[in-house]
Amino acid sequence: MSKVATMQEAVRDLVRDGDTVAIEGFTHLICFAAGHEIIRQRKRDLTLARMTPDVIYDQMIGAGVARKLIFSWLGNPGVGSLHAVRRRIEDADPEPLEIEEYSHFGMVCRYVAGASNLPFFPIRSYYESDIPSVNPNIVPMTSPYADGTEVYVVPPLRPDVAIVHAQRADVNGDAQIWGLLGCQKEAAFAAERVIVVVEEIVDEAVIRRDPNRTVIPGVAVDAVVAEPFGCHPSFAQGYYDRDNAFYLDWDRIAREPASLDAWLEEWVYGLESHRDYVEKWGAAHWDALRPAPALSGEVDYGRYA
Amino acid sequence: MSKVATMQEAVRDLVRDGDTVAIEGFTHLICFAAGHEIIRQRKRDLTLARMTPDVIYDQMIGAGVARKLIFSWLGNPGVGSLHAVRRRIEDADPEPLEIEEYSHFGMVCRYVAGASNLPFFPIRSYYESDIPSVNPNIVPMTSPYADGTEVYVVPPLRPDVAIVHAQRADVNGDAQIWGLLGCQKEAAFAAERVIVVVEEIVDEAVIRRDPNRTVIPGVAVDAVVAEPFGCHPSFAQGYYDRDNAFYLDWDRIAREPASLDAWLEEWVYGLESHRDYVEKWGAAHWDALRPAPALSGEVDYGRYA
Amino acid sequence: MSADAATEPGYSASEMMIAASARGLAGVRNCFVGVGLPNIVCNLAQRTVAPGLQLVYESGVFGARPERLPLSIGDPTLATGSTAVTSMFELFAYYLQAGLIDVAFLGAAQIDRFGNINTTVIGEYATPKVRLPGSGGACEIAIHARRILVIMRQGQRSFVDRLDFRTSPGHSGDPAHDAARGWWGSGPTSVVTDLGTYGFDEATGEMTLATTHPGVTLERVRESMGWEPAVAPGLGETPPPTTEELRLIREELDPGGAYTR
Amino acid sequence: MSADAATEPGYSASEMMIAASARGLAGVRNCFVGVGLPNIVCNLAQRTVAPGLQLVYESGVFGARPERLPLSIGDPTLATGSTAVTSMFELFAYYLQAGLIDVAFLGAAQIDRFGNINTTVIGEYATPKVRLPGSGGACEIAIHARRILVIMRQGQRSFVDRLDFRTSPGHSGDPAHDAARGWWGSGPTSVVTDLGTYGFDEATGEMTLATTHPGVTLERVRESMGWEPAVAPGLGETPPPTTEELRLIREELDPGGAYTR
Repeated sequence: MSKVATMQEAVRDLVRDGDTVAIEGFTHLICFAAGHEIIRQRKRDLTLARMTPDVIYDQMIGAGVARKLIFSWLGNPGVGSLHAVRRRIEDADPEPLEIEEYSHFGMVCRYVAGASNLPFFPIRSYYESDIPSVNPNIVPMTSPYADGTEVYVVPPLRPDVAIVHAQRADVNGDAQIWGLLGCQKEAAFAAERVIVVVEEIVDEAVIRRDPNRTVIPGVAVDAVVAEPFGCHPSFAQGYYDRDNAFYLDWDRIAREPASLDAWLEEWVYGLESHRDYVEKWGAAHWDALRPAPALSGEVDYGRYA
Repeated sequence: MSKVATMQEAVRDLVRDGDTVAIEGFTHLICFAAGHEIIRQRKRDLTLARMTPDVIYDQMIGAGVARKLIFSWLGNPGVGSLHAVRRRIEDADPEPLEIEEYSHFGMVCRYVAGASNLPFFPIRSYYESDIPSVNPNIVPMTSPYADGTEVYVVPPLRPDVAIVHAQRADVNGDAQIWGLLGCQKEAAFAAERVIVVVEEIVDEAVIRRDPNRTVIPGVAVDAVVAEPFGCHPSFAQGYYDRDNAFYLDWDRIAREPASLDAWLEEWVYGLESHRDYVEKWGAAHWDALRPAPALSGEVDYGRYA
Repeated sequence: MSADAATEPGYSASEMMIAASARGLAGVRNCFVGVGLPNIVCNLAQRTVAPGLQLVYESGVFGARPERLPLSIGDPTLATGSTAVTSMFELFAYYLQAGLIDVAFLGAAQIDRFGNINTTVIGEYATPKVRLPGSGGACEIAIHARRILVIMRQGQRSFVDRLDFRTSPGHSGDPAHDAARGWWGSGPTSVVTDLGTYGFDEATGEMTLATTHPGVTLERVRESMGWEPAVAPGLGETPPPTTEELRLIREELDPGGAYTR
Repeated sequence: MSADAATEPGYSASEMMIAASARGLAGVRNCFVGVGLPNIVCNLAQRTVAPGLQLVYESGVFGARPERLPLSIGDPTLATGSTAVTSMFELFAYYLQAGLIDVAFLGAAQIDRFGNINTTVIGEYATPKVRLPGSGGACEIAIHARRILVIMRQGQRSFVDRLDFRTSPGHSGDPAHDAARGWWGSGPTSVVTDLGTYGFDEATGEMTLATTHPGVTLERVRESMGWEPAVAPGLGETPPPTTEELRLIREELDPGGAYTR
């Protein structure tokens, strides 16, 4: 049956104060539209998990939705710092932010453990690093076999809610992604509740024509939201480019609480929905971000009747 | 640089007596052509690893290439028994066969551990089963975290050689597969040496048009062999159907050593190469196995220049 | 010898088993399908009591729409047109081990009164009389699927007092222990044979005869198993296959009669 | 302050760093690329000393053919036309942890004489003066890539006697211990800065000045680091960027001069 919902409904019904929320997507397919709706609905005391908090979490943390951050790389990719997050960590301004820190592979393995219902996951990292000394969840373990190899293990990460953006899905939530895959599949399977946001909802037949392309099956999905340009200023491979200019602008906007608040007022609180956001940027902006086509070609699955 | 080789060269140069060899592929893409060449070159004392030994290992074990079998399900799928293997296990006829046995998930996790350079892999299986009592490699372990969950761990499986069949690859060995994926990717990354056999070698540009379709990258591959119909009587999705009639015939052929030897004489030793095998079956046979088309449709990666 | 034990004029023992099993899938969302009878059972249920049933195959297929009856669980007809094809690691880890599978079918060479299953050997493991296929995915399926249905013919050699080998765990006989296991599976919930249908007693975890198929006497059931079976109070009779169930089986699902004659 | 320390008429310090680093990739099969300078370095090497070089990005791309200079390691231009795009689990587990990565670049906020790297905090971890990005993939890259190249500007605050935090392990100072670690990485093999290039002493694992860039005095180098550097016997001068290297950098790789002016 159909799981289609509006972003307003999905965030209202599936994201609760105090939840651990993972909006995943490694540079690609970061669902800013969902982050903005969470800000708009003034959710509070969230624990935000993401490998790379990126500008979206700087906006959400600047807006005061979070009390804790779980991450592996804290920055504005290719630009510099996340100033709102740094103010919270360095100066407790306006309030402290609890952090729990891993390496990229550690975060990925936490999602894999969560997705696999495993109580721990082994990883050959953290050797002679200070990271385990500041994160007691990263513990050493010895192989029970003759080699006795030392590894570290990380615990499963099971978000209350995972929000992942895909290029397309059917009304059942069967979602297909191409281009960078990040750890969205693992985050979705690891989560208690899953919101899939897409550039377009397509007929189930489109999905079934290429089942190997399906990254997240509907069985793991609670809501499907159609939100074109929902990743901006992140990107959707084949649909629109990363808005690098905005990532650069954000460095300036976020440096001062006043300018950050003004931006949230104008671009989030001041708008009803992501549709308004898209309209406010204007058609010319979106046209400029649209890439020329680069088609995949087709493969033949064969009909066996 | 090009890794293209003939099956004869690839098996001669990369498969050595005493090796642990994994010809993987779950029902789909089982490379019979490689198995036949290994028989033809009279390799000896191999340890054969496969989740489902299938008819190919019944043929190889009947031909005397192996001293040991590592597996998780021992049968002729949808038909019944592997008689040559059973004679070795039940009656040591003509000689004993050492076995090492797991469940499907246990075998898959062994390949994942091998591919990931992990000394062990945790799995929530084998609880209150007799399997660990007959396989000392399956050992219990307790989660180091507060939950103290009990799991079992399995050791990495690192074949000396993995042989995987794909629909297509470029000359560098970048291989693309669609339809059932089994554990080929994991087996290939886990192996010391990798032979990729394909229905067709395609231009690198074909691979690069759809990079998400690439299952095994050339960096992990030692030889690329073009062998159309190389999976028969197994199948290649979109290229030809499974020859279920042969799987049924094999039940009869393998029941008696004499008829099995006669079959090997006629269809393996008596032929120079898989090309002869294809010719011997005849064009009508292959036409009958060809499915009607069922195209995947295309996706757009976008050109970002 | 019990091959056609329950055969009445009009339908075969297999057809009775298929119909009775399919009814057990009413309203189910997804089911781990085995080859052979379970495959026909699931396809029948999809056309009758469980229209929304998603077929899952351990070969890595979710939401299959087979255009023909597959001989194996890896048939190419399962991938074409399915919802998702995934690596076997992901199927077993993210779907099965993570608890997303509602129902799974298991077969058995031997089963005991607590639903423990042997698919490994007859005789001693090291020197088997008969070497069986082994676990395949059965061991983890028995542990992680939320409901386990067994479909098999019964007889003195298959319904045994003592297994030669326990491949897949059933009930322990101690429900408190079962509850504390922390896995979803924890024993079959029903068994359908050529003679009748069985549930498992909440208090004892023991297989309990629920219904006998039309024309099958309780004595006949008793003679066809290796222990004295518990019998449900008010033992009923299995409703025979309906005309529509038989039509679907014979005309659409197994026209060749490979599995059902 | 050392931003243009090595600037000679004709090219910038960054251009010198890029050219010197690119030459270190001669003949390399594949390289884990970071954003910024390493990205330009690898693209330059591909066009000069390592035509077969495969670019690998931790974002999950193998064999990238970027049509433009990516601002981030997740730029869409990296996926289009690449050899393979994979999940980050597979990239870190099957490629990096399994030892398939030949060379990787690491940057650092602080580095010590043994090549240990800090990208986490300046000051105390709990009460940092400056909160840096953290590990990202650096910790496991340092452990598993078969060769680690560091490219960074040097100064009293970045070349330190004592790290505030060890994010990624370098050499231990005890080569016997390093050899016994059983990982491939085990410390950088070279460091290229705006002042010169460094290797690491086989016997001591200590960073050793190999060449100074044209116009840079040894004193200048000494003033720009937090410890007394070991100097290779017969200290040489880094060959300046060639006309062709400069042309490629300026016309093809960074026409805007974002990274190199």
